[in-house]
Amino acid sequence: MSFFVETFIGGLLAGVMYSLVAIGFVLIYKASGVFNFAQGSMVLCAGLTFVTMRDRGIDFWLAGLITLTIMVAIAIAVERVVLRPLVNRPQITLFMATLGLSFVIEGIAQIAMGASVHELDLGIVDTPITVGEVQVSQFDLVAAATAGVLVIALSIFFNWTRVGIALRAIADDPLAARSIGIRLQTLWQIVWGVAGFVSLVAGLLWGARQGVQFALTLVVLKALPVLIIGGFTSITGAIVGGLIVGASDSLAEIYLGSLLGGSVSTWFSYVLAVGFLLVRPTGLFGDAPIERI
Amino acid sequence: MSIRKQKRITSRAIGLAALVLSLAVGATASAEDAKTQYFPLATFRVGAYASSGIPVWAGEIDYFRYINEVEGGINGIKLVWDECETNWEVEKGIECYERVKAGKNGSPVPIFLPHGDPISKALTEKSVADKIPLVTIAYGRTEAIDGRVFPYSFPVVFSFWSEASSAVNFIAEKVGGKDKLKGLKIATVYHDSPYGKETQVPLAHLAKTYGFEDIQIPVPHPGNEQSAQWAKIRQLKPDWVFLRGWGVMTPVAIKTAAKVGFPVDHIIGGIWSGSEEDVRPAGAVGKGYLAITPFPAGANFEIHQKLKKHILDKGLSDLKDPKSFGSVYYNSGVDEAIVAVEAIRTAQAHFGVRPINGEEAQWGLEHLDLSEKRLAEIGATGLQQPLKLSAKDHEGGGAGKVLQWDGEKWNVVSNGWVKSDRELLLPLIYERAAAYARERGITPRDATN
Amino acid sequence: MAEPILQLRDVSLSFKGIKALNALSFDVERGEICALIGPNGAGKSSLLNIINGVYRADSGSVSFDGERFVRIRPARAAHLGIGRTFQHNALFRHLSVLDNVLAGLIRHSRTTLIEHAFGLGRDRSETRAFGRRADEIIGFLDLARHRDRVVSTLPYGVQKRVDLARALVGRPSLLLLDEPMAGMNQDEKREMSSFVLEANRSFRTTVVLIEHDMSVVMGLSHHVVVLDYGRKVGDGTPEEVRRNPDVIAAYLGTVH
Amino acid sequence: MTAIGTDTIEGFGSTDETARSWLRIALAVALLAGLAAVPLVANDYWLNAVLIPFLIMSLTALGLNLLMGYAGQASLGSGGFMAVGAYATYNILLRLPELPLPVNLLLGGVISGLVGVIAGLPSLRIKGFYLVASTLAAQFVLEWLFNQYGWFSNYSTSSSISAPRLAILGHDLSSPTGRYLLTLATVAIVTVVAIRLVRSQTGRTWMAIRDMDTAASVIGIPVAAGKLKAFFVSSLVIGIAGALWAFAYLGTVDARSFNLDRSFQVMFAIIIGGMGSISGNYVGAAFMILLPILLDHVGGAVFGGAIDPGQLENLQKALFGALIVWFLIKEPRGLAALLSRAWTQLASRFER
Repeated sequence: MSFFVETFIGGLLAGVMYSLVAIGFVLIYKASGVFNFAQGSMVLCAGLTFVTMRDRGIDFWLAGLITLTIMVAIAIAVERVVLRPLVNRPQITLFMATLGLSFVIEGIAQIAMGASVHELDLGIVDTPITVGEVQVSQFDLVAAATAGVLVIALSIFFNWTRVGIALRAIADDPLAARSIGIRLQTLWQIVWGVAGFVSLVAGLLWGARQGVQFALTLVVLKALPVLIIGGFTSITGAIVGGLIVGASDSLAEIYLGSLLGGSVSTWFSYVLAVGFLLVRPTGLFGDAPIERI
Repeated sequence: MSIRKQKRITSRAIGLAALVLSLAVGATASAEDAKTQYFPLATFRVGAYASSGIPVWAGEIDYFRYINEVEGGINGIKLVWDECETNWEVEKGIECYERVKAGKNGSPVPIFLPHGDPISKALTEKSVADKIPLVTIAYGRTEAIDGRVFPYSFPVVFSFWSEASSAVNFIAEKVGGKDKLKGLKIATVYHDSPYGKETQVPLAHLAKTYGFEDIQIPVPHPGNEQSAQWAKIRQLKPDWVFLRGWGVMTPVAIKTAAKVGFPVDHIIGGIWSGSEEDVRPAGAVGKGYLAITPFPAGANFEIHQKLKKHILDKGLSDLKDPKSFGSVYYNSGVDEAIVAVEAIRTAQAHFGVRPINGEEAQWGLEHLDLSEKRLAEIGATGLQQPLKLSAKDHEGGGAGKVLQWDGEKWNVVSNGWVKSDRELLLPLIYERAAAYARERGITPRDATN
Repeated sequence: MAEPILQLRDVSLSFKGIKALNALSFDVERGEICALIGPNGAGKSSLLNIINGVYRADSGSVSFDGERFVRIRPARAAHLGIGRTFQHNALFRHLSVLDNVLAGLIRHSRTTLIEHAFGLGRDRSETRAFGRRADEIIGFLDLARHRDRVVSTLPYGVQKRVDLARALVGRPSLLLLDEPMAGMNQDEKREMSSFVLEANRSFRTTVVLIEHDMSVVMGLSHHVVVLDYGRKVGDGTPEEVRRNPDVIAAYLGTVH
Repeated sequence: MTAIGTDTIEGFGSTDETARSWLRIALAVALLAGLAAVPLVANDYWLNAVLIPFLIMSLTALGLNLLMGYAGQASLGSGGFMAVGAYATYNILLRLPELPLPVNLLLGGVISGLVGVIAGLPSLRIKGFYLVASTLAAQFVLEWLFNQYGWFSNYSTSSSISAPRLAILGHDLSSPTGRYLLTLATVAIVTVVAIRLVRSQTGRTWMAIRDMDTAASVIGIPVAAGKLKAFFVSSLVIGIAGALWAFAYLGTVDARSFNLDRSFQVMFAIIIGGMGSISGNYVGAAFMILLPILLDHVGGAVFGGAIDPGQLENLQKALFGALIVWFLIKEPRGLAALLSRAWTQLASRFER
C-alpha cells in the first residue's frame, strides 16, 4: 500500500512540474489563440541563459533578472514578428509556425551559449523526507510550492488587475477590451512577457532537476496532454491536468507497464486525454464554442 | 511579371546554381590530393545529443592532427577529414554516408564512422554493397562480431553484450567472486529503445549461468521523468543497478535514485551513461556513481602528453572547453582515431603505402593487432585495451574499466580491465548472426583465409 | 384531404434554461408554402433545426410523411426528403457553384470509393447523370453563367440562390428555407420569390420558409404561422393572420 | 477559428481546369519520362539521399493532404501510420513471401488504412485543434507498439526491420536505380488515383465536410463515413509511403524513424506546399527534404572551415526555421499557389 501511495505522490509531484510548463501555454493560448510549441525552446533558452551567467560568476538574482529581461524581450519579439502577421490564419498554421520558431530559438541559443550540458544548483537540498513508510522528495515539494505560488499570483493578476480583466474580456469580445482602455497590442505583449517569466521559472526548476541541456525542450510533449485534459484556456485546468497526467502516468507505468511491457507512459496520458475529450470535447475547464447555423 | 516576383525567381535561381556548384566541386578530382587519406566524420553538433558528441570529435580530430603534424601522416600519407551533420538521425546519417562514400578529390573512403547506433544499423547492408567498413566502437549491432556474416561491420572493442557481461563481472569482483553472484538481484534500468534492449538476451543468459536475479526496468525516451521506475526499484530492493541510459536519462536517473535513497555507489552506468556530461548535471548526488567504459577518463596517458604538447598548447585543438581534455568522450574519440589509423597502417603494410580504400581497410581491420607493445609505442597503454581482430571476431577486446565519480572527475576503481565472458556469449552471438544470414539469404564467408 | 406532410406536436426546446420553443404545434399541408414569421429570437430557426435534426427537442414530436420522431439525425432527415437552406452562408465556400450543387446529390449516390478511385463503370454513368441533374437546376435558377465560379467570390444574392439550388437538386419533398431573401434588394427578392414559387409548382415541393418582409410573405405563402417568444400566436391563411389581433399586437404592431 | 481553416484557399477543387488540361497532361507525362530517365545521369547520392526521400515524402504529404487539405481533418499521426505500413509490409513479405511486391505494398497500405480508421474515430466527436492533439495518441501508441513487441520485427535483437529482397517479376530492385524506379512508379500511380479521387464524388464529400460539416450533414452527405473514408485513404497512402521509406530508402529501420518529428515534417510539407493542392505536396516535400541539404551544401561551400562546424550547423537550423516561418507568413496558400500563379502567367504568355 505504501508503494502505491509513494508512486501516486511521486506522480502528482512530477505532474506539478508538467503544470509549470503548461501554464505558459495557457497564457499564450488565451492571448493569441495559439498552441505555442516554442515554449519548450523558451524554457531551454531561459535555463541556458541563466546557467551561462551563473557559470561566469554573476550573482544569482542579477542573473535571474537579466534572464528575465531577455526572456520577456524574446517573447515580445515573437509575438510581434511571428504571430501578429499570422493573425486570423488557421490555428494549425500558427502552431506549425511556432514549431519553426523553436528551430530558430534553439539554433540561436546554442550558437550563443553552446551545446554543453550544465549543472544548475538552486541550493535546494534533495534528501528524501520520510513520512511513515512513504518517501517524498524535498525538491519536488519546493517545486510544487513554487507552482502553487505562481498559480496564486497569476490568479490575482488575472482576476484583480485591469490587465487581467481586459484579457479575460478579449477572449469574448476584442471590442470590450478596448473599452477598458488598454490597447490590445499592449495586452498581448504583457501576456507574452508573463509567459516569458513563467518559462524562466520552469527552466530553472526543470534545469535543476535534469541539468540544463537540450532535452529541456522535450518537456512540451508532456505539457500537451495536460492541456488537452485541463483545457487550453484555464490555469486551474493546467494544474489539475498536470496532477492527473503525472499521477496516472506513474501508476500506469507501474501497474499497466507490468502487463504490457513497460514505457506505457509515452502514450498513456495521450490516450487518457482522448478519453477525456470524448466526454468533454474541449477539456475539463476549456470554453466550449457554441455552433450556430 | 512584377519586379518583386522577378527578384524572387532570381534568388531562387541563385540558390539552385549554388547547389549545383557545390555538388560539382565535390565531384571534381584533383590528382595532387590523391596522396591523402580521407576520413569523413559523421557528427552531431545539433540536437539532443550534441553535448555527448562534441568532445568525441575533438578527441578524434586532435589525434588526426597529431598524426599529420608530428608523424607526417600515416607513413607519409596525410589525413584529411570533413564533417557531415547527422543530428543523430538515421535519415541524415544516410544522406551523409551517400554524400561522402565516393571519396573526396580522388581519395577513397577507407572507413566510415557512423556515430550513432540507429545509423550504423541502417547502413549495415549498404556498406557491404559499397565495400566501406563501418567502425562502431561500443555501439552497433552486437551480432556483427561475426564477420563471416557481417564482413563490413566492426563493432570493435566493446559490444553491448560485453558491456553487460563486464558489468556483471565487476559486481562479482566487488562481492568476492562469481560464485557470490548467486542470489543477488541486479536491476537493469534501460533506455527503452533498440539500443537499450540489446542487453536483455545476454543478461538473461548470464543470470541463468550465475544464478542472480535479472530485473529489467525500461525508461521511456527521453527519460526526463523516472519517479515510477525508481519507486519500483525502492520496492524491489535490488543489490545493484545497471544503468543503460542515453542523453538526459542518466542525470535524471541518478537524481531520482538519490530521491528514493538508492545508494548511488551501487549504480553502474553503461558506456553511454558513463561520461562527465552524464554525471555532472546530476550535481552533488552523483558522487560515488560508477560507470563501466572502454574509454577510461584521464589526461595522464602518454598520448595525452603528446597531444597536449603538440596540439593543445599550439592552439590546434578542436576542443571548445579545455576542461574536457581527457574526459571519457574525448578519450573515446582518441580511441576511435587510434583504431582507424592503425587499421590503415595494417592495410598499408599489406597493400603498399598509399591511400587505402574501403576494401583494403576491411582487410586491415580484420588483421588489426593492437598488442601491448604497439599500444605502448602509440602511448595508449591503459587507455586502449589490446585488440586483435579476425574475420570471426570483429570485436577483439571485450573488456572495460570501471570508473567512479568523485564529484570532480572519474577515477578507475576496477582492477584494470574487467573482462567479459566472451567465450560464454560468443556461441549465442554466432547463432544470432547465422539466423540473420538465413533470414537475409546471406552465405557466410569462409573464415579460414 | 390528405394527411399533412409535416405535423408538430407540443415541441419544446430550451438553451441553458431559456425557453426557445414552448409546446408548439402546427401542421403543414402537402404542396403548400408555409411562412414562419415572428420577431428575432422568436425561435424560428430553432424550429427548422428541430425539423431536420440539427437540434433535439426537449419534448414533443415531429411527424414527417407519416414518420414520427423526437430526434432525427440530419442526414436521415435529408434522406427522407427534407431539404434545407441556411440563414447564414453555409455554402462550401471553396467549391464552384457546380460542385456545391453536385454535393446536394451525394446522398443519392450509389457508387463506392473504389469506383471513384479507379473511375469504374457505374461511377462514370452516375457522374454523367448527376451532371445533367445539376445543370438542369443551375439552368432553372439562372445560375449558368456562374456555374464554374468559386462560390465565395460571388455576390451575396447569387450565393443565396446557389444555396437554394443545392437544396433543390435532390428533389426534396419538404424544403426548409431560412430567410432566403435576407439582405436582398427588392428586385432580388422578387426574383427569389418567383424561384421559390416556381420550385413549389414545378417540383411540387412543400416549402416552409422564414421571412421578415411582410409583403413577400403575403404574396408568396398559402399558410402563415406566427411565433413570439417560442409560442404560436397565429396560424392561418395570410388574410386570417393579418386580421388576428394577437398577431398585430405581438408582431405586426411592433413593425414600423 | 477552425483548426484547419482553409479560409485562404480559393478556387481549389473546382473543375474549371479543362482549358489547359491537355497542356498539363502533356507536361506531366514529359515530367514523368524525365524523372524515369534520371538514373541514367544521376549518381547514387542523388538517388539514395535526395530523390528517393523526396519522392516518398511527397507521397506521405499527399496522404496527409487528402485528409487535412481535402477533408479538413488535421492529424499529427502520420509517422505512426508510416510505421504501420512499414511493419505490416515487412511482416507480409516475411510471412507470405510468395505474394508479389505490389500486392504486398497495397496490403500493407490497407492495414495502415484500417488502423487509420480506428485512429480517426475520435474525429466524429472532437474538432479543431483538440483533434490534432488527440491524433498524437495514435502516434505515440503506434511508435510504442513497434518498439515494444518483438513479434513485429520478427524478434530481431535491435527490434529494427531490414528490407527483404525487393523484386518484381524476378527483376531485382535492390540497386539504387531499382529502388528509385519502384518509388517513382508508386508515387505516379498513387498520384493519378488521388487526382481521380479528389475530383470524384468522394472528393466532393471531403471538401464539403471540410468547408462546412454541419451544412454537409443537413444536405444528406454522410459526414461520419466521409471522415472515416478520408482517414482510411490517407493512412493507406501514408502506409505505402512508410513501407517505401523503410525498404526503398533506408533499408533498415526501427520505429524511431517514424517518430513525432516525422509527423511534423509531413505537416510542414503540406502547409508550406499548399493544403488542398496535389502539386503542393511535391513542392512542400522539396522544401522539407531538399532545402536542408541545400543549406548544408551551401553552408559548407561558403563557410566551410571559416566557422566552427557546430555554429554552422546551428545557424543552418535557425535559418531553416526562419525560412519556414517566413514562408508561412508570406504565402498563406502555400508555395503551390505561388507556382500556379507563375504557371498561369507563363501559359498565358505562351498562348499569346
